[in-house]
Amino acid sequence: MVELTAKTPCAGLLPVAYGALTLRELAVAHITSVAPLKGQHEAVSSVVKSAVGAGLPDPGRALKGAKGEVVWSGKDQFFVLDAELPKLNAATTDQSDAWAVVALEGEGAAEVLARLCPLDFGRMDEGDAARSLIGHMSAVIIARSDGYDLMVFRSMAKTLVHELSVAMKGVASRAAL
Amino acid sequence: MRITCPICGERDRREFYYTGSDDYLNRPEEGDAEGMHRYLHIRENPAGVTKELWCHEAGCGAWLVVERNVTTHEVLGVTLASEVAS
Amino acid sequence: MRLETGGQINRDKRITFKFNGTEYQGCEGDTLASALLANRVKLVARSFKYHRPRGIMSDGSQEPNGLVELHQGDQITPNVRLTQQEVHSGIDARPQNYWGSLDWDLLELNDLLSPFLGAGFYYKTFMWPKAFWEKLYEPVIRRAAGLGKLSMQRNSDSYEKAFAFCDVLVIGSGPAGIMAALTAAKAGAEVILCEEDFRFGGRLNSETHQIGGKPGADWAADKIVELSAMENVRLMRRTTVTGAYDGGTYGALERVAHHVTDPQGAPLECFWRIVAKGCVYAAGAMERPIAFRNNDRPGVMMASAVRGYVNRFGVAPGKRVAIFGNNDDAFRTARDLDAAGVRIAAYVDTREEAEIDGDFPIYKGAQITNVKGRKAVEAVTITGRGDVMADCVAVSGGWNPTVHLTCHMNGRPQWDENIVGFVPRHGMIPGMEVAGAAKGHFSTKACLQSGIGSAKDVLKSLGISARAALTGSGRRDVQDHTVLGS
Amino acid sequence: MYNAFRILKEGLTGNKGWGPVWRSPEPKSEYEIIIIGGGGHGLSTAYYLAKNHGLTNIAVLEKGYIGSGNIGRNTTIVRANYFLPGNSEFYSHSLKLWEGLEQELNYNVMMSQRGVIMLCHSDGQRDAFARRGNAMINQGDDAELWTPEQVRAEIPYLDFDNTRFPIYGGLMHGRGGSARHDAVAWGYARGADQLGVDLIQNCEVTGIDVKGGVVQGVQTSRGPIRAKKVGIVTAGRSSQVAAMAGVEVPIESHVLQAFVSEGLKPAIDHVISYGMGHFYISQSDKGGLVFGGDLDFYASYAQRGNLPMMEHVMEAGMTLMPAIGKARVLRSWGGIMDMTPDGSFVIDRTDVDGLYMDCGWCYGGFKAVPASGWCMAHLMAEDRHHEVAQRHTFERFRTGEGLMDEEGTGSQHNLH
Repeated sequence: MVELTAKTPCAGLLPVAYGALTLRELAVAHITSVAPLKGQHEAVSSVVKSAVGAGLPDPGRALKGAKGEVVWSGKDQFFVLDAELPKLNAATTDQSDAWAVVALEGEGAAEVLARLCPLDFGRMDEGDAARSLIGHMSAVIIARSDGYDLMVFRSMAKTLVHELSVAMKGVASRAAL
Repeated sequence: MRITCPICGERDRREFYYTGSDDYLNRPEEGDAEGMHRYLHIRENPAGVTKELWCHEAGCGAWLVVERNVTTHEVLGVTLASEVAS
Repeated sequence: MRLETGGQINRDKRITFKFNGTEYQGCEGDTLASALLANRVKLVARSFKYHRPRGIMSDGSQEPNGLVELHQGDQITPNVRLTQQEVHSGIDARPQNYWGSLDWDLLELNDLLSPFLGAGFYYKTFMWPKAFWEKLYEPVIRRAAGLGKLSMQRNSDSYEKAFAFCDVLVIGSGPAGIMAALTAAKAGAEVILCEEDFRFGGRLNSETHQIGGKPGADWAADKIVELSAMENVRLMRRTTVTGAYDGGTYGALERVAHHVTDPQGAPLECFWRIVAKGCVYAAGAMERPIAFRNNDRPGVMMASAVRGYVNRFGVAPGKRVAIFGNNDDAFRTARDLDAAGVRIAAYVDTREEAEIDGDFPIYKGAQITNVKGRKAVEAVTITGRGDVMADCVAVSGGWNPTVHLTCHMNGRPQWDENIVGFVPRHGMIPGMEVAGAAKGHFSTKACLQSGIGSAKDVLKSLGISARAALTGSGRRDVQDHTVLGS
Repeated sequence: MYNAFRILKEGLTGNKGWGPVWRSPEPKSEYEIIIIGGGGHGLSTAYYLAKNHGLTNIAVLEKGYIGSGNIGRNTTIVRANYFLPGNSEFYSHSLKLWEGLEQELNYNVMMSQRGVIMLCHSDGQRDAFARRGNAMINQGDDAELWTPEQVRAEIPYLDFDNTRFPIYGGLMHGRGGSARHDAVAWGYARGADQLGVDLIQNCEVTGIDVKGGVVQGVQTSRGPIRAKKVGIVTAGRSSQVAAMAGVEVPIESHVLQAFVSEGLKPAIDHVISYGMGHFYISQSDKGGLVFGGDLDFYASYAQRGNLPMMEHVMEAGMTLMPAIGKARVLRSWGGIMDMTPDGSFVIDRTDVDGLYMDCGWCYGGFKAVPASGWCMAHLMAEDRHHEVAQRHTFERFRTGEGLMDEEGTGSQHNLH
């Protein structure tokens, strides 16, 4: 049997830094998409809470628990990060390794994203989550204290890093003008 | 153009995909050939306020009924299609 | 010709640049246009069709003549306005649209043939023999058409796009724009102030008005300092708002690095999509030319531009300036030229009853009917007087509000008999209030008041009270101000 | 008569002999035929009614001025590179009319057969283009399948190293090209006027009089006008005008933007289209790069578009043609497109006797101007379809038979 080498989506691409801005890959052990069946939102939320330490958040929010994080990821849909889940009354899909997850941090992170994403980042607080576009890529965006966690499909990792690097370079080099 | 998604709030038009008149919510009975023709093809196409189906494709994924003045591009109201249909 | 004193330029910082193969020196704070005028360069371009000699006519983005090519190789950039491009070392500006040289353009022949090349002549001929259109006529026409040229190589410069959001977008930073921005910002609104020029202040930089006992340019600079200290204000200079779109979205092009020799990795330009809940449009006005024979000769300029070059750049566009106007505004040019020691060869006013006083020849109820000289103005013909020697003509036909952006959503401006010009109608762009000269208010005082008033109107529509003091700098605070509006 | 001698003579005598190019008559109380809409199609319909069928008691009613609709704002492309029977013979006929238009109208519409090339980026697309090219040749039109090397030799400034859209060649249609759009309107208007047609501008139709299922005339902003036959040729406003007679049509009106750069020396010789990026470009005789892309993708009557599609068009252009990056856009505009479910047009009778429609041109109306008028005039004069437009009925949507879906995207208005 051939031994395959496990590689993260951004292996060899990250980290990068421009001025005070940094971009690094985040290791997420598991990503599970959870879409509660009709009428099961509350029940699913309490099971998720016992497993993760956080229940299903309101739309546009992410909740951190002791074992992982639950991120709103669309209409009636959530991503459970890191934690493993018991059986739920929900449509669940294992999406581990299907997403490239990066952290954009440092002074000017919102300015970098403003070059790629049509969201008003001035209105996003820590723990807010949004679905939107990064360039032409569908993305999950989570606001953190010092920047943003960004998720796009794994196949687009290289494009994500490229687009963000160009934007970071643009923002960083403006300061020098 | 800005559209206020009932779930995500006000967003840029580029996050949404347009499908057409909300006629598409009223599928005719099986076998109603004339009804199917009208459903697929005939449009009132008013030069004023109309209702359309949009999908918040690059956002939460919800299907929306958007009431819009197509002469001014003013968005007058947005409802989840699931609420309209049920 | 550079004057001994005056202007908002740094005379200690000399910059060497090239135009049409010759090296010249300018100062920091110059545009290519002001630097060329300082070096007494008159002929800068050839006209599109008849290849008539053309000189610099204006002092801003409205410049129709002074278009040049910059840079080399794949970075060749056509149709750059001399009046907008800041001087920096290493610029090699090349004229466009001539066959031979700028001085001796063989296609000047077209000018002699102009009776046969009237508007639309090509619809009436070139039909026989049929094959000749594509084989002969069209290729010749195509070669003659167009101004600048593309390198047709892959453009290696970098550009970017970005989104920005605000409560109030203020377009233009003259007296109206500055007051609008201050009013909105002090009420706690998030403000973006866009200015096309590299210096905030609009016409205040080009006039000698005093505001609050200070020169207008200094007053503007002080207010900009005040605005820049506020966290809810974003100042964007070198940024032209290019379009108004649905839902309060505006397109704006920021020239990020055109003013430096080495961008150091920064993009040359950034295209902004600004989403604004409300907007104060204070883009000012443009001076109208007057039609007379040969009014396109190098040296015939807008009167406002002539005094703009004197006041802002310390440059006299001519040694003997003839002034031709039909309104009181033209007199400012005479006053400023006089103060700067520039000789006024003739002051010509179409009005018999005009009240003008000065130590220069004044012709009331008269007109300039012709200009002598081909590559530069040599004399003007004045009714009832004949020819008078002059090397520059300052023309003032009154002012037109800059209404363009307000028309982007199919609205039509309305005629205002008082200013004999078009002004925007209310509501042409949803959420936009028009202020200052763009609305037909031409006095500085009226502009200041109009800026405050328009900002208050916008704030009111957003539910923000204009009297509320700025209580916080965070964005959440701004949102909370909506409660103050009740 | 327009010719070089006249220009010379007028030039020597102070250009005082030129008069208005067409009359501005008061509307009469009755005409044999009324054409609603003074755009390209309406004017050519009136011209050919007079020229081919000897009917001159005709009024063209135009709400605005001649040239104020899509004929005055389009990307001026002329081509006959369609694939499906129906469209194929129609556009072939149109191109032949274009080729003689200047001599026919004694007006230089600056028809320029500089070649239209459609680029392909995959084996599948190249095969489809080969098939299309064969269909064009069978129709009697010209087509040439260019290799990547031929494309590189002719159009060296394309991005041949683009990994996403590698250039696998293209389908060259040498007789295609562009024409001066305003001149087409003016030429047909002058031609129709000289044959006795009344062109009535600033005359808005506010109602269509129907009695017992038969058209009687129209109500206008300049009073009622009676007519035996009425033709609706109103493009994006087809639904509203048809509704005045109680006629429902399979049309949704959408906005399509186009762009022009500042004037530049000759750089782009052909009309180049790059379907995978929904981008096409040509350079006008005046020097402006004229280009466009896809619909804005929402119903609209606003004659203006928005930034997302504008940005998309610019990005698509830069993807395949990075050499145009230094050109500055001078202006942009939006036209209202009468989109049918299958993307093909309608020239047909309506359920009202004597009321005819010429509509559903989607975003391809300009190249059809001569044949559209020719066929609409034929239908209105002879009351039977012209042979090259007989498939373009309303009925095809009801029966599903003979739909002409060139793009193969199915029956949906906004997808064509």
